[in-house]
Amino acid sequence: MNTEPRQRNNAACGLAAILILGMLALPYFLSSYYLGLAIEMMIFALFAMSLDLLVGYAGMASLGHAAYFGVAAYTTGLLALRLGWNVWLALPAGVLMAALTAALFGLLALRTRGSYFLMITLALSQVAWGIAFGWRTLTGGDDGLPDVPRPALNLPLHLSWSLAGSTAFYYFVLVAITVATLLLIRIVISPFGFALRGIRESEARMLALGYNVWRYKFVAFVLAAVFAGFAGCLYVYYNRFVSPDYLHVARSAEVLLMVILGGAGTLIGPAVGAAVIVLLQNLISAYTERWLLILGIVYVFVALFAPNGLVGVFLEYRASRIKRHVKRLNS
Amino acid sequence: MRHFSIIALLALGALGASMQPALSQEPIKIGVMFPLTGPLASQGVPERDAIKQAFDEVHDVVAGRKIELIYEDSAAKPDIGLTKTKALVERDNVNLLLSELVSSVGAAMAPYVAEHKIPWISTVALASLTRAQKSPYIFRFVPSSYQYALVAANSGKKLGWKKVYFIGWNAPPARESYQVVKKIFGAENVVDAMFPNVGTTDYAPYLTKMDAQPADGIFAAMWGADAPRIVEQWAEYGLNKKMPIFGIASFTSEELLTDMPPQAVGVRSAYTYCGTLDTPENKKFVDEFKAQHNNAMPGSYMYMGYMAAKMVIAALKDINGKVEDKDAFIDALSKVHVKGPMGEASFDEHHGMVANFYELTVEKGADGHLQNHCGQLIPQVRDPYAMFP
Amino acid sequence: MAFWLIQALNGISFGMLLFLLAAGLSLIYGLMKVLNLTHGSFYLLGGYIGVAVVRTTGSFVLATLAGAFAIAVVGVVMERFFLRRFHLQELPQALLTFGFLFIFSDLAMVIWGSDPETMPKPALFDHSVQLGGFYYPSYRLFIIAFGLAVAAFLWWLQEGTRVGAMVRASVDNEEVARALGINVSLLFSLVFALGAFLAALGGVMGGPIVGVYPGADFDVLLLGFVVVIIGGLGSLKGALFGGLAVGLLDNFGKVFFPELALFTVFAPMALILAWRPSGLFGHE
Amino acid sequence: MSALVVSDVSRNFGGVQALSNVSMTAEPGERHLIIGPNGAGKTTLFNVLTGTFAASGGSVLLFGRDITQLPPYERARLGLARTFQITNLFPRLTVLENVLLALQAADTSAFSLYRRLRANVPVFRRAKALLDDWDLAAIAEKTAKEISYGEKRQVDLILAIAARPKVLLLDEPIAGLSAAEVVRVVGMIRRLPREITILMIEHDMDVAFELADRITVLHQGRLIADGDVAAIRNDPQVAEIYLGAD
Repeated sequence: MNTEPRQRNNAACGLAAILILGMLALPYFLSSYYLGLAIEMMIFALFAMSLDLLVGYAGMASLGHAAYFGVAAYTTGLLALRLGWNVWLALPAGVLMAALTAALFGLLALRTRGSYFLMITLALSQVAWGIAFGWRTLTGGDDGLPDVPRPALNLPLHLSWSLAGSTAFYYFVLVAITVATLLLIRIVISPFGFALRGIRESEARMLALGYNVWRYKFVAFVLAAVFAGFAGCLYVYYNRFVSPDYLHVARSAEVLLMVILGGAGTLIGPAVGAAVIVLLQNLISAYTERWLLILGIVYVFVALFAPNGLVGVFLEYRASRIKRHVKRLNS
Repeated sequence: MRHFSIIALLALGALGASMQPALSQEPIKIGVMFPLTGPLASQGVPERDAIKQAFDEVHDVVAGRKIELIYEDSAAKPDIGLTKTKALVERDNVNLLLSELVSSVGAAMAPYVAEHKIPWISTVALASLTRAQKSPYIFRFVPSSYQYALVAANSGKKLGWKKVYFIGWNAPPARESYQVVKKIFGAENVVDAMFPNVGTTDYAPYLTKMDAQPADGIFAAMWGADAPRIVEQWAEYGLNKKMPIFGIASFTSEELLTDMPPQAVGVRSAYTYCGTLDTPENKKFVDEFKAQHNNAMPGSYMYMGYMAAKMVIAALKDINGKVEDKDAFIDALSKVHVKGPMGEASFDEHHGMVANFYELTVEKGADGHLQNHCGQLIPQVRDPYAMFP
Repeated sequence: MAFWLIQALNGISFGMLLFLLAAGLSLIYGLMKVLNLTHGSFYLLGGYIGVAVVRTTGSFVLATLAGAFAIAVVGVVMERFFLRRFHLQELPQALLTFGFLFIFSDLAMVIWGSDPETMPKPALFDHSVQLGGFYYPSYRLFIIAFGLAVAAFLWWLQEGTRVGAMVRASVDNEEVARALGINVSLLFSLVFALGAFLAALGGVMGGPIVGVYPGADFDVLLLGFVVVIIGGLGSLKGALFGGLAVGLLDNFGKVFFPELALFTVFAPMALILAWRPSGLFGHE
Repeated sequence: MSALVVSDVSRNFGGVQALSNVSMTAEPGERHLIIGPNGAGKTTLFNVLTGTFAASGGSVLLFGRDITQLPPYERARLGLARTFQITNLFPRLTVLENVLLALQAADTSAFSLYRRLRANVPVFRRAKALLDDWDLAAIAEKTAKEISYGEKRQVDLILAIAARPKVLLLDEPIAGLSAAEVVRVVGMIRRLPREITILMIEHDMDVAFELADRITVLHQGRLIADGDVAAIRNDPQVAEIYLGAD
């Protein structure tokens, strides 16, 4: 009975190892375009996983998560472009700004619940979008900020590793995303992450048990923004520009769909959802103009046949197999 | 589990192998990206079609080499547009790009294109493409905002306007147009300048504000669905009886006229295309386009797509199809002169468009539909670099 | 003085259009707890059908009826065959209704192309009236009157009829309503159809002002959300006041802070929610 | 010192007076039953005691400490636990995880972001021991939404006592249970350590009279009787309410 989860852990570790090895080998197989696509998939995977902390674990569906992605991207982009800050300064500054924005928005948004929370996060993110769009002297308005430089990593001992090439940048992103993902996993399996699941299931009970629910939600809100901001910073370095689209509600909706499509509350699910949507958007459109239609049909089909998301289907299948297995052993 | 990983690695390998760059000999690949979905698809789709039309005329063969057009949808979003441009360049290995009309997408593309040294004939009216973001590989076959706004402002001045309003999109092309109007009329003579967002549905508050303090006329710098909408509401609020509109750039483009109310008769603009111009080249262009588009008239966007393609074809002919020699192609393109529906067009020393403009007035055609009356020709208009650096 | 009156009328007429849209959104949420993201598509498709009918028949009334009833049918189909399976499951609902938003938006593009369409005004209201030196389009006055009439009708439907009583009972407690022998599943379809009907009505009636164009579904959905959230989800009164509030905020925002368009709608929305977490007239 | 002192507590909802000037006291270790017809304000009283609703007036003392203004979670940390009238578990978590959450609330590591949950062996052991102790080990790995209604009520009770509260509020713990389940749950309540003060809302008079040391009767938001079992049995006003209500 007790060994079973451990076996599962071993399998998961094995899978993760294979995945990481495969990812490490990727630049030797893929052309620069597909490598770029892989970078994009990783960045959006992190973005979606950060939202999963809210949606899947704490049960707080946010429709304004792009705000933190965008605020961080603008901060990093502006500091790199205007003040020439290097990655070691500009990137943490972007993440910090995302955290501060989330702390401020969280104070307002956490007064609401459910659909109202969905909507107030939307409204707040649109306010942030309005600032990015309207404050032309700082943000460049509609056209955004082009020509953000791809950084060089200035390591100790005067080593400098230019990230201009796509392979070098790929490895940079791979390392960054891996570290961020490990941290997220750690958070999710910590007592804190466990308490978030409790809050998702029943806030009233958590209060009655003595949990300071607001504090947990607030920290989760800020943490989710930190990881979203980190993804946004990577994205600005990858694309080398920022525009108000980064924090538009359409992007928030997109990342929420990634989470649901892959399976909320599983962490791996949203990453899969992100990969699927990025792939679909880029591959279908090469063949047909009707990619919106196809994406829409995919959403409807997943909702109908995998209401708990793509990974949800897999988990249910495995659970049913284990049950059958146990039954067979018993008989 | 082990089996799975081996298969996965094999699959990855196969995927990689199939993605090696193809030997570039046979067809000339041209990447054509426009917004094909969303609000700006109303310009993006027909402009792409007009590009195709130009290549159809030569049966997709130039200097003995087949032309292959590869289409992508930018969705009018800069990051999507950039990713799609990368797909065209790095996946499809296109020889050149003939793309886009959205300024934010253009701004995001420019550094990438310059860095990867891919010739790009841009149909984005972004002044910076031949200024701050200038590159030998970027050509702009569309007037810059300064270029078209200057023609419009001068034409307005000629009408005897003294005091004017300016209303335009909260976006760079309209902002830059406002700079021009301010310069020509003097800041004190612009009663008010208003910048509603792209896609604003209700212009009533702005119109009522103008109504409260009339001026000689209104300069309007918004396009797509927003142009007929403001004209509709301008007429609704009776402003058509008080202040005429002078549309900047493609404000009265033919495809937008079908959605304008009858009161649009008399609305002026000054731009590079006039659908009713009686030249054999224009007749051919219009007839062909109408035949393929359910009898719809082509407008200025389609004209520019069509002509940009013709410029490319001419330059390719000049270098005998050897598009792999980028420097030769760029050189040929910068020197090419093509006689098209509106007369001759070429590129200036910064790779900006040089072409004929016409003063246009909306009128009722013989069939009862609205059309543009081709007024005064303003020949070979150049981008005013010196005046607006 | 007349200037302010006109500006207020502008805001109110726009607000009435928003009310048509938001009333359905709010009713559907109140009864089924579904945030229907396809609502913008109902508006768009209604508008397109209206334009098509008015082009062939020339009748505005016919166009309104055709658009609204056709979309009501679409609404019933969506509710019966799709949404019903996900009662109270927020996340699959979001995925499903968003999927339909994409599908309808692209289908509309296939059928009607990408050109913006403007709905011609009915001949009766195709003129302007003079109000203290200003011209004012009579169609906008008609919209205000029509919106108020719809509000009154919905009010009567909700407060004065048996169906309304059943809906209120189901909103309060679905279990109890079922136990009382109320056919809740039929009510769901009815209310969803009514919501779709109202949105499509908004599309046709709004056609002459706002226009019908690719992307209108998304624009309008966003504004609809703001309205129902300010007013309070599930409240008819909230949809009316929310619609008027957003219409006026938008209008005077454009007058006083033309640079900040939309900002003047979203910032107050966030503040209202922070002050009253379930909207002005909503209750948790 | 009294375990709980309620003085003059009122609560209104938009003009409706759900509780008016209720005062009562519970002594340490007391089994204190709260009865009254539907709408008497019993659950409202619990909600005011636990802080789910703020009191419109009056004060609540827990072992002499004024807790009237404290948020619910702080009251819980001071040793005030409750069960819910409508069972309120964590439906998609297993029963074991439900108990773990309850134990973790009192654990100092609760807010740790980085420690691994499963590595917290003592809490884990205590959770298992608790389930063993109450004969629920068999359902430990089932999710809370899978188990039977009777089991849910038992788990509800275990969550409330997991953190060893000083005062326990039970809101109709046996409502809707079968006869056999009632016996089991009442048995559980009897087994609870004597030092825990228990306030319990109950409809079933037989059960109430059997368990109670003291009974408080509420009617229409007012306290109308307070005393030991015999006193309440013989109170004419109480009899009238119950007969009248029937």
